[in-house]
Amino acid sequence: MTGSIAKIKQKQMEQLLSKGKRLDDRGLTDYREITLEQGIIERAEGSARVFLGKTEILVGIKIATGKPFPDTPDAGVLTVNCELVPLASPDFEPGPPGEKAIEIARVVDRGIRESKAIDVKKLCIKAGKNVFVVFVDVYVLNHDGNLIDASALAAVAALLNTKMPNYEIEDDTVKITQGYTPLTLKSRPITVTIAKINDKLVVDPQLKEEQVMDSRISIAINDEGSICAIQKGGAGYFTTQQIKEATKLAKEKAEEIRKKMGW
Amino acid sequence: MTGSIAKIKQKQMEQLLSKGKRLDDRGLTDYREITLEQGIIERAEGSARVFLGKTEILVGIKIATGKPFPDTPDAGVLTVNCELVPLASPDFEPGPPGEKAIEIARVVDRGIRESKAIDVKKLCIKAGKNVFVVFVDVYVLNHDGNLIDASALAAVAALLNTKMPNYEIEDDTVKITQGYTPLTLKSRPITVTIAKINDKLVVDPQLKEEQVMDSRISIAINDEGSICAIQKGGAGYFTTQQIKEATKLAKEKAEEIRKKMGW
Amino acid sequence: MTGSIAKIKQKQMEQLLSKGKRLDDRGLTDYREITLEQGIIERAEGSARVFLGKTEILVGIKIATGKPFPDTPDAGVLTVNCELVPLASPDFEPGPPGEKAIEIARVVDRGIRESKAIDVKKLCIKAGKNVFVVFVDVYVLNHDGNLIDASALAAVAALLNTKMPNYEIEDDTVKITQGYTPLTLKSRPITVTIAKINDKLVVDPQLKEEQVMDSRISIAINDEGSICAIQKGGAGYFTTQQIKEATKLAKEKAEEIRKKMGW
Amino acid sequence: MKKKNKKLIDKKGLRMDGRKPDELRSVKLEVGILPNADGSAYIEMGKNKILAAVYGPKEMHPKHLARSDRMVLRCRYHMAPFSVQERKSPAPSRREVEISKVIRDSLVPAIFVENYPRTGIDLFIEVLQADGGTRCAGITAAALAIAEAGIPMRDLVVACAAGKVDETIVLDLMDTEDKVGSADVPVALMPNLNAITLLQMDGILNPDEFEEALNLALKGCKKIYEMQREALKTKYVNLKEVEEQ
Amino acid sequence: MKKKNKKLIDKKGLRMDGRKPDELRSVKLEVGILPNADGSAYIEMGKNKILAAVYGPKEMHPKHLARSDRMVLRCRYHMAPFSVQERKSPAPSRREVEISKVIRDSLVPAIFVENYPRTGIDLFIEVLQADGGTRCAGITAAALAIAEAGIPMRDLVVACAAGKVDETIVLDLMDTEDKVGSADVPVALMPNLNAITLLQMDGILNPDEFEEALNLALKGCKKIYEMQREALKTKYVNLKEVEEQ
Amino acid sequence: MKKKNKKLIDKKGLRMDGRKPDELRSVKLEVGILPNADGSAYIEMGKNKILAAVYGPKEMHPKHLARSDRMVLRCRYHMAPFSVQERKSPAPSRREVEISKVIRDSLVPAIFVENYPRTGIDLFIEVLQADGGTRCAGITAAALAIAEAGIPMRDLVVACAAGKVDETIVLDLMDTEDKVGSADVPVALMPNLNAITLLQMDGILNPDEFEEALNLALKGCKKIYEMQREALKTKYVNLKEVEEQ
Repeated sequence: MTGSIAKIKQKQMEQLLSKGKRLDDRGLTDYREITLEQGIIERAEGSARVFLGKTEILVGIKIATGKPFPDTPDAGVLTVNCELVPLASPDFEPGPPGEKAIEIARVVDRGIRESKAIDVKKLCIKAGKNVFVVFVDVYVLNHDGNLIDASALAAVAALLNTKMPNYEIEDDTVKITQGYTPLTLKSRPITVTIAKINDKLVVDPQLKEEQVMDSRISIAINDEGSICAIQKGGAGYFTTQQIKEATKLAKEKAEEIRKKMGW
Repeated sequence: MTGSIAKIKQKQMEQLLSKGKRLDDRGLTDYREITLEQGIIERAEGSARVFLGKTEILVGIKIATGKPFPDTPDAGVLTVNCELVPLASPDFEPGPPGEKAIEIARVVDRGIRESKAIDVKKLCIKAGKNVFVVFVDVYVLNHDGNLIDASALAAVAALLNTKMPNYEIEDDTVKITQGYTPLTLKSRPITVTIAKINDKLVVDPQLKEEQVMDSRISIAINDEGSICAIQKGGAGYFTTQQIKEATKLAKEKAEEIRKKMGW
Repeated sequence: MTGSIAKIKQKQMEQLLSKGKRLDDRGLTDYREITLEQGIIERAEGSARVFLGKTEILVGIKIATGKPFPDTPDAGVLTVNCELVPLASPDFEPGPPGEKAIEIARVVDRGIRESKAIDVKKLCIKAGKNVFVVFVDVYVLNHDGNLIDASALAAVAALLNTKMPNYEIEDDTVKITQGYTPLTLKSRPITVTIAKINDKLVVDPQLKEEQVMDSRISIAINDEGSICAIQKGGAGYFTTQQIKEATKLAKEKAEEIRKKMGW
Repeated sequence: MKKKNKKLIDKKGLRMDGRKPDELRSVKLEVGILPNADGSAYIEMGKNKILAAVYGPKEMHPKHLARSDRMVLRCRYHMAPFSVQERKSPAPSRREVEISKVIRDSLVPAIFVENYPRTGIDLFIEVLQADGGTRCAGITAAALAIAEAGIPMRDLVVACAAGKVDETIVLDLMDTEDKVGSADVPVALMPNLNAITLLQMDGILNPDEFEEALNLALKGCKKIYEMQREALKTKYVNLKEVEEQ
Repeated sequence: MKKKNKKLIDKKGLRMDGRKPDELRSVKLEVGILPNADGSAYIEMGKNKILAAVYGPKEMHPKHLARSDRMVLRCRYHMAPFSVQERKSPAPSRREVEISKVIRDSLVPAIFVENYPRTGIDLFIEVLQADGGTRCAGITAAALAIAEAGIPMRDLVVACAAGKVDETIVLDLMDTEDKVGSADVPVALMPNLNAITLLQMDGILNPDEFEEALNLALKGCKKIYEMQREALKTKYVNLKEVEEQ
Repeated sequence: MKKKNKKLIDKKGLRMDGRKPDELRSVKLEVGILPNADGSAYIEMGKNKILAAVYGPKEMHPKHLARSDRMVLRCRYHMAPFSVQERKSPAPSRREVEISKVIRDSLVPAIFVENYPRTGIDLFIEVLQADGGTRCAGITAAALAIAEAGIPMRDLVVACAAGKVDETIVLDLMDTEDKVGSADVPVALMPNLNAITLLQMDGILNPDEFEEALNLALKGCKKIYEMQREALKTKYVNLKEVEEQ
């Protein structure tokens, strides 16, 4: 979008917002429609697909055995990776993850890790030797804004759908055996992103809104309603008052989604 | 070559071909002169140099010990790599192998692997622990077309020339000992490439022919005259009839080369 | 600097040099002021900062345990790396080390390695299994010429300041224990760089001199006054006579610096 | 490496998943499912699940890749990390680089590239789940994506493999048959021009077996072509319905 | 992973390094220390030792990164291999890529980027020694470097973290508190505009605790801002003295 | 690391391969052996087998590398994976990057680069088999390749090493002498201008030993220079014969 067209679009959007309206007729604090499917990739130990309006995210979980980190010998490993797959947008290019993909992966990771959703101690097979590695691969298939919330939601849904391989230890070697045991999550964090456009706070920005927003804040809320991760983004700022408003909004919207998901 | 010059060249070539002639006076199904030298790199466990007209390929074989792949614990490892060395052509640039080099390596690999030329079980030292790794490095030194056939031939010739290090197992560790044992090949696959230019099939295209060809097909033939690998390339097509003709031609030319090589 | 300005600068410098003078009033064989601080990075096992005029180099030493190289199972590992940190000069760009940084690292490495400053046998913990790895990271913080001498000096100073972790071997595993033991150096090589500008030899070229020099020669001198490494650089040449002069000069200047450093 | 231990064809002549030797796996095709792409398609073929999307025609970027006498097709075949048994690194493997090249070579003959000099189109094929024959299924979906993008084509392109397992020539090998069987012959076809645009072979076949496999693969291609046409028709009927509303 | 074994606050309510919960570590700021850079600053904050340098404004290179409606700020936050306990590879980690981005987003709001279209500035932050809170200390130094480079700013930017250790909300976490504590909230502020330009959180806080931590961090920012002003003043007094000689 | 166990000089004062201390290995030189290159040469020096090829002068690509006041020489010294005892990864090592640089610096003084502004030449040196002294042998071959490409030169460049093994100064060290010996001094010379364009040293030599080694290396250079001239003459005699046919 060239600068001048962007400015006209921004004007229109601002006029709408000043009346409490948005491009797609949503209210300022409404999410777009959320659709969730789990288990669609049978090859993966867990998977989920989330549509957030036209934004489409597929998350696949793979389980491998590996070595623990030296400083946490009795803990399994959680690895979150995000690919902005080039078929999802004319703006995505093939190649290793850039700063945008890395930010999404790290914000999703933080929500899961800090909420202690996964008990990493339970992923330990033999302290210092063998642990389970949980690969969370976030695959963006269509980009229409708010990739963080959709990715975080799909990641948790895929983990809820994950089956861990059974195993035996025989003469110091790990042997994977028949069958699976479900992975249990201790928390189901939900991340809510709020954009600031022309000094208004709007929930779940679509792509066109992201293109004109001042800044955004993403807040992950755990089962108890506490905050377990925050990320401010974008080349703008928030006032203290706006931060307070945003955290309140995030808590409400997270509860709403939690109810909808049945979590 | 700019588009217009290419078109004039193509015209000339097509006129020749319609009379059953080629730029260098060969018949449509004739190979250029093939020269083979073996053992010219004494440092390598095996080596061979092939001239196919002005195309020059050097293959060196290095043997190392390593770990088997987890899914084939009792099999050694074969690795084929191809470098389009920048001194071979103004079109080659330094850097990691691109799609052209990768295709050559993989087609050479397929011919050797699928013909079961190497008994990978015999490369196993201690199942699950130590195996021999056979590195086949294809080095293109001058590019005048048909790199696939010259590379495949040089690779087999270098393997026929390869000596495996002797070893002992002492207290679970592999010790390389004095002397060598020749590597025995169970098959000597020969790859024949046929280009389609103006609806004519020509064997062993030189560079100028490759620049105007519609497409090419490379067919590897094992000792018994069976097909053990095929690769179609180029932005054109073949009819079913042409494929049949090509496979017949490939079998004939492979036998001819096999005889010439004394294999 | 564009070509024409460079030529005017060069003329000025040459006129000065013909009178035995330099841009900053130094004599042809004078070093700029050298300042050395050791131990400024407490987190590192050793560190030193050298100012050579406005050139600023920080070297940090990290010690890790690792495996020896297969061909030297009873020797520790020395690794020198150089980063031309982009904040040091408008000409430095972020990214992996280029040829300039690699050359500095390798010349610094050679001075230390060839003078046998570090007894790598003493870095062996258990032959073939565990050794200490000494990481010497050369960090260029401001570039005003003669990075090689400043880097080599800072590297030796940082090694002189290095404390090795104590350890015990228990059931075949290495356990790092309390306390440290100083690393002792068997030699303190000093590297002297001499540039040739308009057929004059000048010691310790500053950046403006490097930009117009024909070539340079860097000579490392060990404690006994022997030469332990040489590197000629730059797109010019030296006569045999100039080489002899340069080695004599290098020996004198190295002794001078050695005295100044109290080494 | 091909192993021979498993029994791939039972006494009744049926395959592990109950198919007859010349039977295709179930195929599901959808056209136009990715809103941002200029053209897109989705294929399920057995347990394969693959997306293809096209962006373009557009100016080539970087410019030096443009060609003054034709459109350039760039193609990236890529597998999702979770599409296979052992997690695959998202960095392109040598296998993916080669397959990207042969897929490109299989599709270019169908496009009037000479009519659109200096332009480029980007084709992305993402394997979400792999079950043998992904390159063929990818080509079949990609041709639909190109068609949906409105890029003029001489013909569609459709692909299918045949091969040999337990001494029998079979159609459309699934993963285990591909790995344990003795030969695999992927083929791509422009069905109305009878032009073969992809042909590869792994394994060992004598010339007669090869011809049999090739013919069987071509038969498979023609069956899938009917489904391709159906999928395009469905798409445009749906489109028309939407427009008429 | 946060562990809870260590006692981070003693019976007197003091922290491991003797600080009170709302006490900053000692801060040392210097402006203009790298001769080649257009602007530079050095910060020590506890054991953190960090350099920041600015090159520009200048033409963007490569050109396609320039923007017709504003100045582009590029930012690289990087840790020296010897800055941490285990040697860090000099190649940028994912953590460094993310922090580079949030630091850039924290500084851009303070620069009149719209007044300098088509130009760019490069900001480099090098962590020579790390002790918790490097991104905040880096921002504080970077703002001074930008100011010294003469780039017109709406306001300075200053950053500080607060967090929770042993059930207490504390200011300016050092390394162990960051690793073993239960939450960390780094904040950047434009102090005269009262605008928060960086906000992140790790760990778990209920909404009240979060508000308390945010307010404490903002208090910390304001204290450090006074030191920033002092450092700039010192710089320009020195400069004046030099000029007057 | 230099080890001292092996006896490198026997009682008669001869080296492991029977050479006297001041004796060169057998050298074989061929000019113009790669048809596609603008200039090329092949050298065997003991067991070293090395190819050098030149492409150019030509327009620099990418353009921003061109220089308005001179020709740019790019140089890549590279070892084949099979050229050494343990297979070498084909990716350029730090050693190869450094040697590429010093080789370039050793050849540029011989070329009238100032006469061909904005152009570039690419020099590729491929070590097919390595046996100590590859950089010197590579330079000797490269100078012939540049000459064959018709690029005007002030002088040829020729290179040879001397060093110290078992307390003796020796000429032209082979692999074992290089690894086990106590010093190695590679030197490149423009023989008619008496100009040293490459000089490196590894190991320990006192100033007198160094001077002795340098002088011996220069003697070696002059001997090889005669062979270079011979090789060029042979090439052009052959060429004349071809033309006269």
